[in-house]
Amino acid sequence: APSSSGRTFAPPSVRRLARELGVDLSTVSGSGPSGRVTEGDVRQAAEGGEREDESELTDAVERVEEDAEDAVERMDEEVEAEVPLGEQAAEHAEREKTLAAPATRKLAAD
Amino acid sequence: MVVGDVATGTELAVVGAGPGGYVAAIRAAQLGVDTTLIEKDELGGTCLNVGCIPSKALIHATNVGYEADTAEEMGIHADVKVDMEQMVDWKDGVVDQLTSGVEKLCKANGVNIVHGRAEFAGENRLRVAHGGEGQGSETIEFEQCVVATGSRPIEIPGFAYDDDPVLDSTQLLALEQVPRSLVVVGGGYIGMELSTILAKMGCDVTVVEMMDDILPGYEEDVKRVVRKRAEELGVDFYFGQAAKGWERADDAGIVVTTENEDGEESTFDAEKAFVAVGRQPVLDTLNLDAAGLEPNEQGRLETDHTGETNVDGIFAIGDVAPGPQLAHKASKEGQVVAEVVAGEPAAMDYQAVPAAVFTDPEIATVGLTQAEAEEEGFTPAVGKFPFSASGRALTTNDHEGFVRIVADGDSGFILGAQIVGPEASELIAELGLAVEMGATLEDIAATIHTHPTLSEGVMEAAEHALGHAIHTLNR
Amino acid sequence: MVVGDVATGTELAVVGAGPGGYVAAIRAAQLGVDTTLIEKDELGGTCLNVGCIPSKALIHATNVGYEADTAEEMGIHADVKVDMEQMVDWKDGVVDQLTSGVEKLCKANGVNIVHGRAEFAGENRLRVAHGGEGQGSETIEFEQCVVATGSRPIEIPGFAYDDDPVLDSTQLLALEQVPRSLVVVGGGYIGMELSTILAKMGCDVTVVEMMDDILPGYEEDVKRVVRKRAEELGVDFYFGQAAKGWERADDAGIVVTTENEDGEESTFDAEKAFVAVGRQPVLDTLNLDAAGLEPNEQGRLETDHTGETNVDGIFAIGDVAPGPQLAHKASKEGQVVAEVVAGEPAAMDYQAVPAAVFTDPEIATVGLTQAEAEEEGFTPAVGKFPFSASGRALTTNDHEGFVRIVADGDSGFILGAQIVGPEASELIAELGLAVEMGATLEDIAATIHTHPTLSEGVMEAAEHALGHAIHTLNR
Ligand SMILES: Cc1cc2nc3c(=O)[nH]c(=O)nc-3n(C[C@H](O)[C@H](O)[C@H](O)COP(=O)(O)OP(=O)(O)OC[C@H]3O[C@@H](n4cnc5c(N)ncnc54)[C@H](O)[C@@H]3O)c2cc1C
Ligand SMILES: Cc1cc2nc3c(=O)[nH]c(=O)nc-3n(C[C@H](O)[C@H](O)[C@H](O)COP(=O)(O)OP(=O)(O)OC[C@H]3O[C@@H](n4cnc5c(N)ncnc54)[C@H](O)[C@@H]3O)c2cc1C
Repeated sequence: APSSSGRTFAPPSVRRLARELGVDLSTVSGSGPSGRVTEGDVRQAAEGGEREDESELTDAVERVEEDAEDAVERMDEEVEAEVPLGEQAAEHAEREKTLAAPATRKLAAD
Repeated sequence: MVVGDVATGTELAVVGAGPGGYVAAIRAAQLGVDTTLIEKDELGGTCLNVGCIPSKALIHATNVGYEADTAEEMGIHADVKVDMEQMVDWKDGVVDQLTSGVEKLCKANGVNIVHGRAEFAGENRLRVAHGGEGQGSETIEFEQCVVATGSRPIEIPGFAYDDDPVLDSTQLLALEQVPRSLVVVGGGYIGMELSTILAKMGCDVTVVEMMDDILPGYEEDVKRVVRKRAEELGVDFYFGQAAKGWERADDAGIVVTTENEDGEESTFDAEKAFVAVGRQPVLDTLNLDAAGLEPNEQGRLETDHTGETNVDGIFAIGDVAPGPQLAHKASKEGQVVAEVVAGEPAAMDYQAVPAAVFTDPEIATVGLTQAEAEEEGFTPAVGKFPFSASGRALTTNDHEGFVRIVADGDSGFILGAQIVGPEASELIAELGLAVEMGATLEDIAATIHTHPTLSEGVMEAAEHALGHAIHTLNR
Repeated sequence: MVVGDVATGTELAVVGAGPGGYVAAIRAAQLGVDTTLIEKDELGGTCLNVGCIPSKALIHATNVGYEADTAEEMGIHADVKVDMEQMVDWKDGVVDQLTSGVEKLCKANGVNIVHGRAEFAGENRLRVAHGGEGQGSETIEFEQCVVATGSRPIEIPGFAYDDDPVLDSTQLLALEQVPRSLVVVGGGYIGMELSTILAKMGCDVTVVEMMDDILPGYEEDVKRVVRKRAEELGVDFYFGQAAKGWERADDAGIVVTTENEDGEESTFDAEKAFVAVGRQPVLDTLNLDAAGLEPNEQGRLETDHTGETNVDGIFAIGDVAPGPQLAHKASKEGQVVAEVVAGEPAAMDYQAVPAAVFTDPEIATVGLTQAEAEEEGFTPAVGKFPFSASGRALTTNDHEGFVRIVADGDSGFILGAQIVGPEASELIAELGLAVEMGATLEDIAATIHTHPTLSEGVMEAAEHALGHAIHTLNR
């Protein structure tokens, strides 16, 4: 949502995604620190529903879970892959969970 | 290509190959758009040929000599001579390298380059007069067009640039000898950048400015640092003085006359005069009417958030479009319009355009000042870090200036920053990213910054705004 | 304060006032913790007194002279003389200014400073022997304690630092005369930084290194740029050579003997030898047993994510704790433990510790390399931008090196970056923020970067990784 001054705070990649999905950023309520709009917020808005006040972290975890599912599917297809994809996805998950800005991590710790 | 009555066709015609136009052309070609780039002079435009690049080359070279010459305190004893002709030759080499690089990049990306002067011959048609004798002309039919014809120095009455002792920035950057003395008309950023290096080369510089300070638009405490350093270098400032005219003096020099608000005249002797009072968009030679285009009151082409003018399929970017006249703003707009032309969901949605002034020390800013933040309805939290408290700045014996960060007091979002001091132009990059990302004070404060660097000052300014700076007092 | 049998009490005792300890003390005091900082030498530790700051001061001063001396091409003709004694005096002045600044900051924040050498006298007790004759000692009882006693140069057999011609970094940084010739034992970052400036001052430098390259841990293409420049400066490298010993030669010089893998000996003549083979934690003088502490195999104190050792209430930070031996890592840990001590939910949760090497050109890195990213299971997208394509680098006549960005190929998240080139140490700041923020390649590419700056190279590297760089070819 826009701040008192009418500004919306969201990273450039998220702003572009909003345009791509036809989402009006000023109507999206941000779940990041201080209300920063995240990729997940925009995707949620695109799917219709106003997003609940979830943390960006939950978001990342959701994405990671999706990734992991994808990976498992892919693994089913490519059984002979050298590096077990499940393992890869799990590592991804670990990393993505922590790929949150310092202020987000602080929120999570509080 | 077909000549004669039948026109050449192109999906996208880009007029002007400055940092706006050539970037637009390359990006469009990358996206598969059949693109023609038309340039009447050298590729690279003002910026590469007579602007950003040559000025920064001379500034750097001068600084290398000047710093060594003034480093006794550090145990460096240097006897420095400047060979301006050689410096300008070197600078020309740098320019050549970059402009030929632009040509290679255009070709490698499949941009069709046409050399010549373009003007509109209809809503979908340009006529291009080729340079050189007997080169003739051609007509180019386009589906979409980007106007990127840039700007030229404003000439003021009484100071014609084709008079020998009166110089515009292009002529100044090509001087082969340091003038004994110079009157600089205009204390904007171009005037200040070039005054500073001429003073360092031993020229006796006097700046006359109509306003009551240098660098309009910058905050007082930022300007003060630069003005003070310039004064130490021997630059004299006269404010509230409008330049009226000049005449030759007995000693092969000139006398410049100025007038203050009350109509009182003053005179200034010098070898030459350098006029730097701003730049105007180049649109008058484009036959805009034919395309249905009309400049606004500022002489620019109004555009919407995609860069499109009021005529469908015609875009304007860079110095001919509204906004700050800066190369990186032109390039960004070039990228956006190229993507729009290619059908991508692009838009001019950046939060802020950073700007740098390459004076001594440098100034760099991005986003909002404290006052602007208040106007926009924020209750700003402001943090400051003086370079005099920076270990890195002390090790370079250059520790004037500061980093200031302006954030929203409620949310902590970074809204803007002002830096005056060493490497300001590079340090602003982190804050530009912060503004775009919606980073908070805490994000910057919590990010480890390498020691010893000037960039630690950015972290300290954020900590200061949060009330827990380590290397300054929190008050 | 009470003397004698009764011990002084403090909530927090910090042992060692380097960039780890003094920062921890200031931050703790800011948070209302009653804090005592104990230092046996000068405030500021290794970093301010004999490390980061003095080395960077000499590097900068030398560069000012060297750059002017080699700028004929740019039209700068300088005849440069270096007065090393004066340079070292100036450097000492910088150090004094910073260490007295640290004292002021400690006092202003309410830190209680005790001068003396501390050792543990129990789990909650330190004994402090005051410096100077007849100064006696005191006992300090603490609730919590931070061990921040830093590190000292490793001595190798056959090279005792108290022998005159054998120098450690502290002694080298205090030399009042440039040696004619120098054998440098060790091609790590301290060896390389100081070899580079000595070569620039005209010293004949030979580096002997046991490994097969300089700068262990850095990637080959990064190292190559620095090694090549050093060789151009006249530095000779001998790899696979372990230093065995030295003896005096006839001409008041010395002969250093080395041995390769096969046991073959080589000899190197020089005026002095500089040994820079690493630094070891200072824990042996602390009577750790008394507190129940024990160093690990690397001689460091293991800590958890809050910086706490295996003894409740005793923390370790900086060079005595695991991790890279860097000042900013020490300071960050200092801040975190101070917040933990004050009851805040702090933790060492940073993604990456940036690092810089102040060679010519500089190196700076943050986060993962491509190989590390692959090891962690990512499919990295890598973008590179050579400074030879940077307008700003060309205007400074210094355009070797590159920016490389490593991102996750799927999500675009920036994982790390390696920069070798001009101002690398400052440019890495933006990428450090990017890594911490979870910024993507697109976020950096979409952020307007000021023209002309080196930081545009960061944007271009991101664009390159995305396949749409403007100023390099996308392949
Ligand atoms: C001395 C100086 C220093 C500067 N320093 C900086 C700096 O440090 N940083 C910064 O960001 N900006 C700087 N600028 C400003 C910067 O140069 C401009 O903002 C930038 O060049 C604008 O880019 P552009 O593409 O809009 O136009 P331009 O660069 O002006 O390019 C326009 C091009 O269009 C061509 N053209 C015009 N009409 C026609 C036509 N009818 N047919 C064909 N071609 C045509 C011109 O020949 C020119 O090549 C400086 C300017 C000057 C003068
Ligand atoms: C030549 C050189 C250049 C360097 N350059 C850089 C650089 O550019 N960037 C960078 O990040 N790092 C650099 N370093 C490394 C950096 O100096 C260290 O990583 C940093 O100082 C570690 O900080 P610290 O607080 O852990 O310990 P230290 O800075 O070593 O401080 C420890 C302090 O504890 C005191 N102490 C020790 N024992 C006791 C005791 N028993 N009682 C009381 N006091 C005690 C010591 O006197 C000392 O003051 C450099 C080091 C050297 C030698």
